[in-house]
Amino acid sequence: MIELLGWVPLFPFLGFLILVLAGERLSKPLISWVGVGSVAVSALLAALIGAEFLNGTLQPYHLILGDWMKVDDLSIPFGFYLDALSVTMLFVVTGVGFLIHVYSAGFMEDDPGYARFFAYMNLFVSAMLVLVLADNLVLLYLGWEGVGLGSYLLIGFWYEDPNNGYAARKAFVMTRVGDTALLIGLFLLFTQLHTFDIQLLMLRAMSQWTPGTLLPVAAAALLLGGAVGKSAQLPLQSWLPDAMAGPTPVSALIHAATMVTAGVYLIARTNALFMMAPSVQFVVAVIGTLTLLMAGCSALAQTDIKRILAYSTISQIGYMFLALGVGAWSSAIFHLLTHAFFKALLFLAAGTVIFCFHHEHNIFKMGGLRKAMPLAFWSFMIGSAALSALPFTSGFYSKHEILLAAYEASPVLWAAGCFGAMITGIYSFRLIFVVFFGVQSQVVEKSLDWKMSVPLILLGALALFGGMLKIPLDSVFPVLFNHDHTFDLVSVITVAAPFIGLSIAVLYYLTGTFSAQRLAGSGLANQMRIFFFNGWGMDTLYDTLVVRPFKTIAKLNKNDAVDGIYTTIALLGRGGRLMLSASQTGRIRWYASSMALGTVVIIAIGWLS
Amino acid sequence: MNINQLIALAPVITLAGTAIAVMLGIAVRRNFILSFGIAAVGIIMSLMALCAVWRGSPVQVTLLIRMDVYALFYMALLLSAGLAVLGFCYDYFKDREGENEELLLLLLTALLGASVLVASSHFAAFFLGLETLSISLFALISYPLNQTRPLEAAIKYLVLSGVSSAFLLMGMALIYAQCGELYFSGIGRYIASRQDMNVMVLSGIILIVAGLGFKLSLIPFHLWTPDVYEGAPAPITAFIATVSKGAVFALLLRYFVSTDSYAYTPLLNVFSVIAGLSILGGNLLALLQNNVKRLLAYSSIAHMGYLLVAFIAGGSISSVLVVESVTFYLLAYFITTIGAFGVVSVLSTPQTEADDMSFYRGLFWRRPWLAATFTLMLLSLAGIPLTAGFIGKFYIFTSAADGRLWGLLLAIIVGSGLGLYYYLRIIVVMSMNVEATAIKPAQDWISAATLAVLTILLVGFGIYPSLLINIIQSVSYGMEWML
Amino acid sequence: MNGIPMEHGLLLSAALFVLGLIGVLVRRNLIMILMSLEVMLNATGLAFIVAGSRWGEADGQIMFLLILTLAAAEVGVGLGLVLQIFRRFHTLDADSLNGMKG
Amino acid sequence: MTLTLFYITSAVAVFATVMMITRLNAVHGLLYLILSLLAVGVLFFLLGAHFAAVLEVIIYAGAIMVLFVFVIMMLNQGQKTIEQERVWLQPGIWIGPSLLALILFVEMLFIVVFGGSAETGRVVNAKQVGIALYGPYLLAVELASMLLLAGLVGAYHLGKPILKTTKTGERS
Amino acid sequence: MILPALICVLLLGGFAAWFSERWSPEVPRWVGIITLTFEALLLVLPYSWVEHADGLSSVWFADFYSPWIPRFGIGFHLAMDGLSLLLIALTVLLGFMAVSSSWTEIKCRQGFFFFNLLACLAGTVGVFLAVDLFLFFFFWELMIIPMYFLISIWGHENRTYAAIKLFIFTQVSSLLMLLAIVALVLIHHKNGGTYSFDYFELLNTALDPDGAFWLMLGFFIAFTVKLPAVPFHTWLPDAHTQAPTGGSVILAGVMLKTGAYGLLRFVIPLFPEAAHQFAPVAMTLGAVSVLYAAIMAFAQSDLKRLIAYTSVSHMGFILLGVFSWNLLALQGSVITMLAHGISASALFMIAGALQERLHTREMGNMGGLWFVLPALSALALFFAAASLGLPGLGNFIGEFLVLQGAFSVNMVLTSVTTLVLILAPVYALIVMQKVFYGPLYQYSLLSDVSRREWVSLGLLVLMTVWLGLSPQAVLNVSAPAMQNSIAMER
Repeated sequence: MIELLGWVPLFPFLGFLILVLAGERLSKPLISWVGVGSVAVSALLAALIGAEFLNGTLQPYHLILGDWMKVDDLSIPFGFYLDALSVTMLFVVTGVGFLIHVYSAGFMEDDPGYARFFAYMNLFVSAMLVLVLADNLVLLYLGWEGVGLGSYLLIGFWYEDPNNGYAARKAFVMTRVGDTALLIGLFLLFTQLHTFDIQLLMLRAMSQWTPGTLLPVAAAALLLGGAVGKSAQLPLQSWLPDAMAGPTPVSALIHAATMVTAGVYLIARTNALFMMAPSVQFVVAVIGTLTLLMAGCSALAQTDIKRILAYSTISQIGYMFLALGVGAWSSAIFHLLTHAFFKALLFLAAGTVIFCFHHEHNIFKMGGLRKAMPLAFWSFMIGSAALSALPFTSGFYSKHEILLAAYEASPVLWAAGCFGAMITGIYSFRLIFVVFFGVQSQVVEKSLDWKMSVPLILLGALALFGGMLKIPLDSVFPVLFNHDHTFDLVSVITVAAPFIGLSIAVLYYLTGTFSAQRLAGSGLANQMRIFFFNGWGMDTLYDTLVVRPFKTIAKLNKNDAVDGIYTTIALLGRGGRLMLSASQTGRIRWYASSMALGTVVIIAIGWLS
Repeated sequence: MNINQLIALAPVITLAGTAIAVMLGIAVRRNFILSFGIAAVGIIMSLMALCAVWRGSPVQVTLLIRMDVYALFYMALLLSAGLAVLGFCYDYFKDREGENEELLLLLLTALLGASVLVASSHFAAFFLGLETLSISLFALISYPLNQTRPLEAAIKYLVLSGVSSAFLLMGMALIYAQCGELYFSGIGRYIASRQDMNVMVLSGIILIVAGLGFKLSLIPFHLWTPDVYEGAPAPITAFIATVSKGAVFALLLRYFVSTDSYAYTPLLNVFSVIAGLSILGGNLLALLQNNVKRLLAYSSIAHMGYLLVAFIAGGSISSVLVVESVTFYLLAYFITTIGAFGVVSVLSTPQTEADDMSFYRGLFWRRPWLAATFTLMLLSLAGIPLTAGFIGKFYIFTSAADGRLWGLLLAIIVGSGLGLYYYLRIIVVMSMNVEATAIKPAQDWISAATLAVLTILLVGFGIYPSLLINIIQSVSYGMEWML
Repeated sequence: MNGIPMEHGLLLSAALFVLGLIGVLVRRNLIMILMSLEVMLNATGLAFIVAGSRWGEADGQIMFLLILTLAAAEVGVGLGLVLQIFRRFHTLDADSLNGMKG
Repeated sequence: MTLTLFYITSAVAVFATVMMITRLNAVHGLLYLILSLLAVGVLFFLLGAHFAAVLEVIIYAGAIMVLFVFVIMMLNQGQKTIEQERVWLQPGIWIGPSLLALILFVEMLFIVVFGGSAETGRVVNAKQVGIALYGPYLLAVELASMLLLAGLVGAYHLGKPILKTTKTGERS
Repeated sequence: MILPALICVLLLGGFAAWFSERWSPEVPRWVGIITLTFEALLLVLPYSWVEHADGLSSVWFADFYSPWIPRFGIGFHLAMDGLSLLLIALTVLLGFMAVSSSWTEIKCRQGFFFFNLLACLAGTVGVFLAVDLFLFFFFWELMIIPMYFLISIWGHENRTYAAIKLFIFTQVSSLLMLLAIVALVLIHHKNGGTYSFDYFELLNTALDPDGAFWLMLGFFIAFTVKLPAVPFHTWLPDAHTQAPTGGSVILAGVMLKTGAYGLLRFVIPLFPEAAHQFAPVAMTLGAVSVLYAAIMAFAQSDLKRLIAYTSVSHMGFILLGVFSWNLLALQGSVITMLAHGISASALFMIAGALQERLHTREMGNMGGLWFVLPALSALALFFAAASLGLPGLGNFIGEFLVLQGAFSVNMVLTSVTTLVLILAPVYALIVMQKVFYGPLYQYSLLSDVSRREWVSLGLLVLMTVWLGLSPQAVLNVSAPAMQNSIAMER
């Protein structure tokens, strides 16, 4: 079975090709059969392969399909590499991906670009699978850029609105900033180590480089750049909230479950390199911490249901980075896995709300939906519980591990993480209380069909019980510490933090004991709210520092200053002609004078030289 | 004078005899076609005589004239050019009122002067040839008496030519006063026998250069050029541009090589300044010119500058390459210039001279063959491959690079860039889309045939120049042998 | 040998030459221009005679003879032109003959 | 003696030429020109070129100048032209060209002075000239005849009256 | 004999097209197709020699020599190696594209148009084959004339300016090259006593360092003008904007490659030391071109002008790659040449198709075209992705190899150049946004991609993907030539 690994990314790609070539000429059911079916086959295959692998010796499986390019000592194959890490990712991508595809079949039913949507989705899944399976960094980069393209296409799916296009471009360009760093990192690695094969690269790095020296630090830092861009971490995070312009399933798949975690995957994949660069690894942790705090605060101030979730995604990936930074590799991946479940669940549930509410995004225009939309409500409850890491949900296991590991590394990081967990509790339940409790203001018009409800139920189950999954990630990662804080203060605080948040949310948004309006009404707090709302002003910052100067310079120079050189030469020529032409007076005497003068001059020249 | 010398002079004598025959013909009966026939046959006979005496060359005929391969080749070139111009003259003048037979006579005397000029080995022949040419040109330029421009052009040319002749003669007199020789080789002996430069000889040569610079329309002796080109009838302009300049340049080169004047290095500086100025100035002047004849006049200034660069290289490289370069370039220049003015001449009517750019608007679609010919001529002037002009430019580059004249080469490059602009402007105008207008019926068969031959030669020498190069090489070696 | 230094003869020739040149450059009457031209040509003839006299050869005089020929021919054609110009332009002003320029 | 005569004649020649180029009336100018030519003729004699001296007087001062006289008479330039000439010959017009010519003269002065000195005055009589003319210079004579033929034909053509029937094809 | 035939077929076909106009204005384009088909068949023959070449060295597949101007040792010498083969193949492919895109666009004087088109291709093929420097220069100049006519007769509103600018830029720079060629030959003559313009003879000319530098500069300027690289690039946007689509295709796809070809074939092999010393400057120029043009492209509002600037940007990679002078970078340059030829041509064809339908190139007057032209938009998206360097497509391979090769030579410069990966999507996606996305602007009744356009653009899509996923076939063909070039230096 495992030999069929190459087919896993191929099926979605075939689906993409069929949908692109046939397009909207196919009937809708056929489109959904192709679009969903290709991912389903892929998921089935992945499940079988994964099962076979996990039941086996856990020896990594290396599949080479052929050469891509071979020049001099550079040799890049189309090679896939399967180990516990890729298997985890494979499950996430195909499994969650499949569910979201099913959901989409319902969600997008009325859209005129149905085939186009599934084509893009399939392309994305295919690229993502290449990303996680690639055995070398260039192939990984192919997938990496492929998912970027998919993301771009899907964010801008509803192209009539220029804002969507803007968001799509922003997403692509900002992640491209990171990608560029990644590519330079690739160049550096190859120039020094003469291979792109990830495993070989790690081996050579360990044998040829001294930890902490410039080379590993530089290489790791450049890879980190790539990861930061793709995973929307500080300082390249601001594209993700805008990316919510895409259809909601897209947000669930790309901007929650899979693509944005590619950075985490990359760092985990090249962990050996990061361990040789402790300073960079520490930076990873710091970035993660800062991001989780910053995004959490921003989530507090949002009113758009999807943007809340988007900031929460940034924040959760911040946790993963924190984990990576402190060396809790498997915890990071574990959180990646659980996060994929519950965040996909949350997005899809939000999608149903939006779907039934005529694309209304503002949570304050909703309310009291608990009764009208029970499935959505319960999905949200489960998702939010997992998100806030309430005990016995999947999120609890993963986040708990991370925080404890952070404590090992640095109590400050841990404290920040706990604070973040509290904020998570606040914003996630604020969302629920505002949307599902209170007075119902609008009538729900549509009902859900099975295509949308079944995935919700399944994901709900995974979000609840996903924590039980045991994936032998230790076969991939070095185990650095074994913690057994079974019941000490740290553990208690860690567990308690989200509950504090929950309580605050209850007080402010459910019982109305305190008024959020009043809190926000005061000057400083209001400014804080606006500050948080705007994502800490990062957009404005980039706009003033980079975007606008760039545009201004570009527009100023639209006619190409270099051309000015040639225009000047041409002008000089014209001027010279005018002068000379004026000498052609048509008068004999003047002409004769010129001859005389010429003679005088050339005699002088003849003598003087 | 013995019989051998007389035979060697056969081409010149034939030419002179033809002139007299035409005169007598006019006296007997005025008939343009008849006179044209006599003139054409005479030139052809003269050309045949050239071939006949080629084998026996070199022959020194008194001190004045030396019929060597160089002279014979250039005579052939000049006579061929004269024949082509004669063809254009026929179509140009056949429908015009007035007595046009004398034109042919004057053309013959002009050719005679030019032929003597290239064969001269003595100041007297040099001077007489030049002046016979000039005097004939005065009348030729002003030939259409019923228009004002030719008159204006002629008087300008006459006065300025007189001044330049005076400079030239003064130069000769100074050299004679110092050397006591009028014979080129004698002067060469004098120069070779002295280690130091004599100021009087040097200045004499400079004055001669000033005189010839006028004929070659080199800056700063160039101001007459556009006016005369514009004023003269198109075929005569072609004649001035080619025969007159070509003969003078050939003589200049011959003079310098045979008198060893290259030894006077200050002269090279003088020439460098003149050449640089001519290249840049000529091209700049032509830049936005809307009168095609004036434009070609300015471009001819630049071309003489290019030619001069190869000439200057003679100061440091073997004269074989220089003669070869100059000869090839001149030949290409002859073909091209005659062709270009031929087109102008064909387009002109007795009422109007086709020299304004507007005449050429959409020519490509009205008279494609004519336009194609003109385009090729212009491309050749610009030195674009496929045409003889390119090989010519290549020769100039080669000799100049061999002589390490980097500054002048740079000037050529800049000049070529400028040149391209105005040549292309004409081509652009010709390829513009216009509604079909009344087409002048093409009945100028002689001109058409001449243009066809010129075009074939232009492209032929551009693609396969080897044949011509072989001939020219024998010419340049013949020149070498003379020393 | 009559003791006239060649330099003096040549200097006189140069003086006449330059005077002729001034005439050409300054006068606007075409006939005067032609006359000045004659002065210039005559000056060069003088130079040849001086040089011939130095070497005691006939060449100088022969050159003078040829210059004379040129002068005659040039004056012939030149005056013919002047006549035509006067008929057509009704002036002998050289400066007004500037129909072509630029 | 000869030297003195030379200088006096030279002075006359220069004076006559100066007068010629400054005259307002063309006929006056012509007369001064003839004077100048005659003076040069004397100089030729002094320099030992007797044949040339005679030619100068007969052909130059005689024949060629007569042509001028004819033309001036034909054109019948009156008082009006003299007034016009007066206007034309302002000092401002003189300065530039004269300076230029002066520089040229200075240059020639240097040329002549630095060119080396020599004596002149070897007599070359008419016979010698004749022998040379019909010996080595035979071709020159023939060519001169062709030159004159060209001049003749040119002058003949230019001397024709304007064709009245033709409309002048003028362009702006 | 196949090598001269490659040139002659195109030339004769051109004349045939010209004269066939007498029958009907539709005939010339068919003549063009037939000629190109014949040419393609001819090309297959030498390609089959690649495997069976016993007589010749593995580097040079074919060779043709005939004396031409013996006076200067000039011969009609043609030879083909892998590089020439690839570029000629590209020329033929894009020849088809040019004919296809001119199919309905050219409405007057079709015969002369197709004559010029084919003559231009003939000149280009000549450039790629000539191994006599004089002959090379001959073709080099020759290919410009028909291009000049293509622009000045069938171009758009400002065609005269553009055509003359193109001509003057290339002519002046090529005269510098002619000067360098002549000087080189003269030095060779001084050393050995014989004139020769033969490439293989001149390869071993002993030069003093100073002289070599100036000679190299002469060649370099000519080629960088054609390439073009900043600061000699300004003719290109004008020429591209004004040219008819077929002209743009040839210009961007093939003609710019002659500059790159010249750098690869002549500059470095002839003057290895000088080129080596000059490499930092040249690489910097390449990097500046890449970045500067990318910024310029973003600022444009004229679609064709924008694409033109992207061409400058992409060709900068080649300059960078060639002067890095290692196998990776060279092979990358080769791939970039092909991939850029294909993708830029395709973009120009799309721009041309839009202009044919909308009668504007101004992006401000477009918008929302996806709604009415989904297929064309999708194709545009594909080629925009290719030109922003998406992995899996041809351009990426080239850029990646070039940058990887250059990185080992100059780390900092290459890293800076890599920043173009950020700028490329900025300009590529702005096109998508302004033209195809957003609300529909005015137009409603437009016909989407015709069958002819499907075939031609589809072929280009396939080629791009093929180059992106399986570049090895191409790399293998060019490898011996590139290895040979590198070996020459050592």
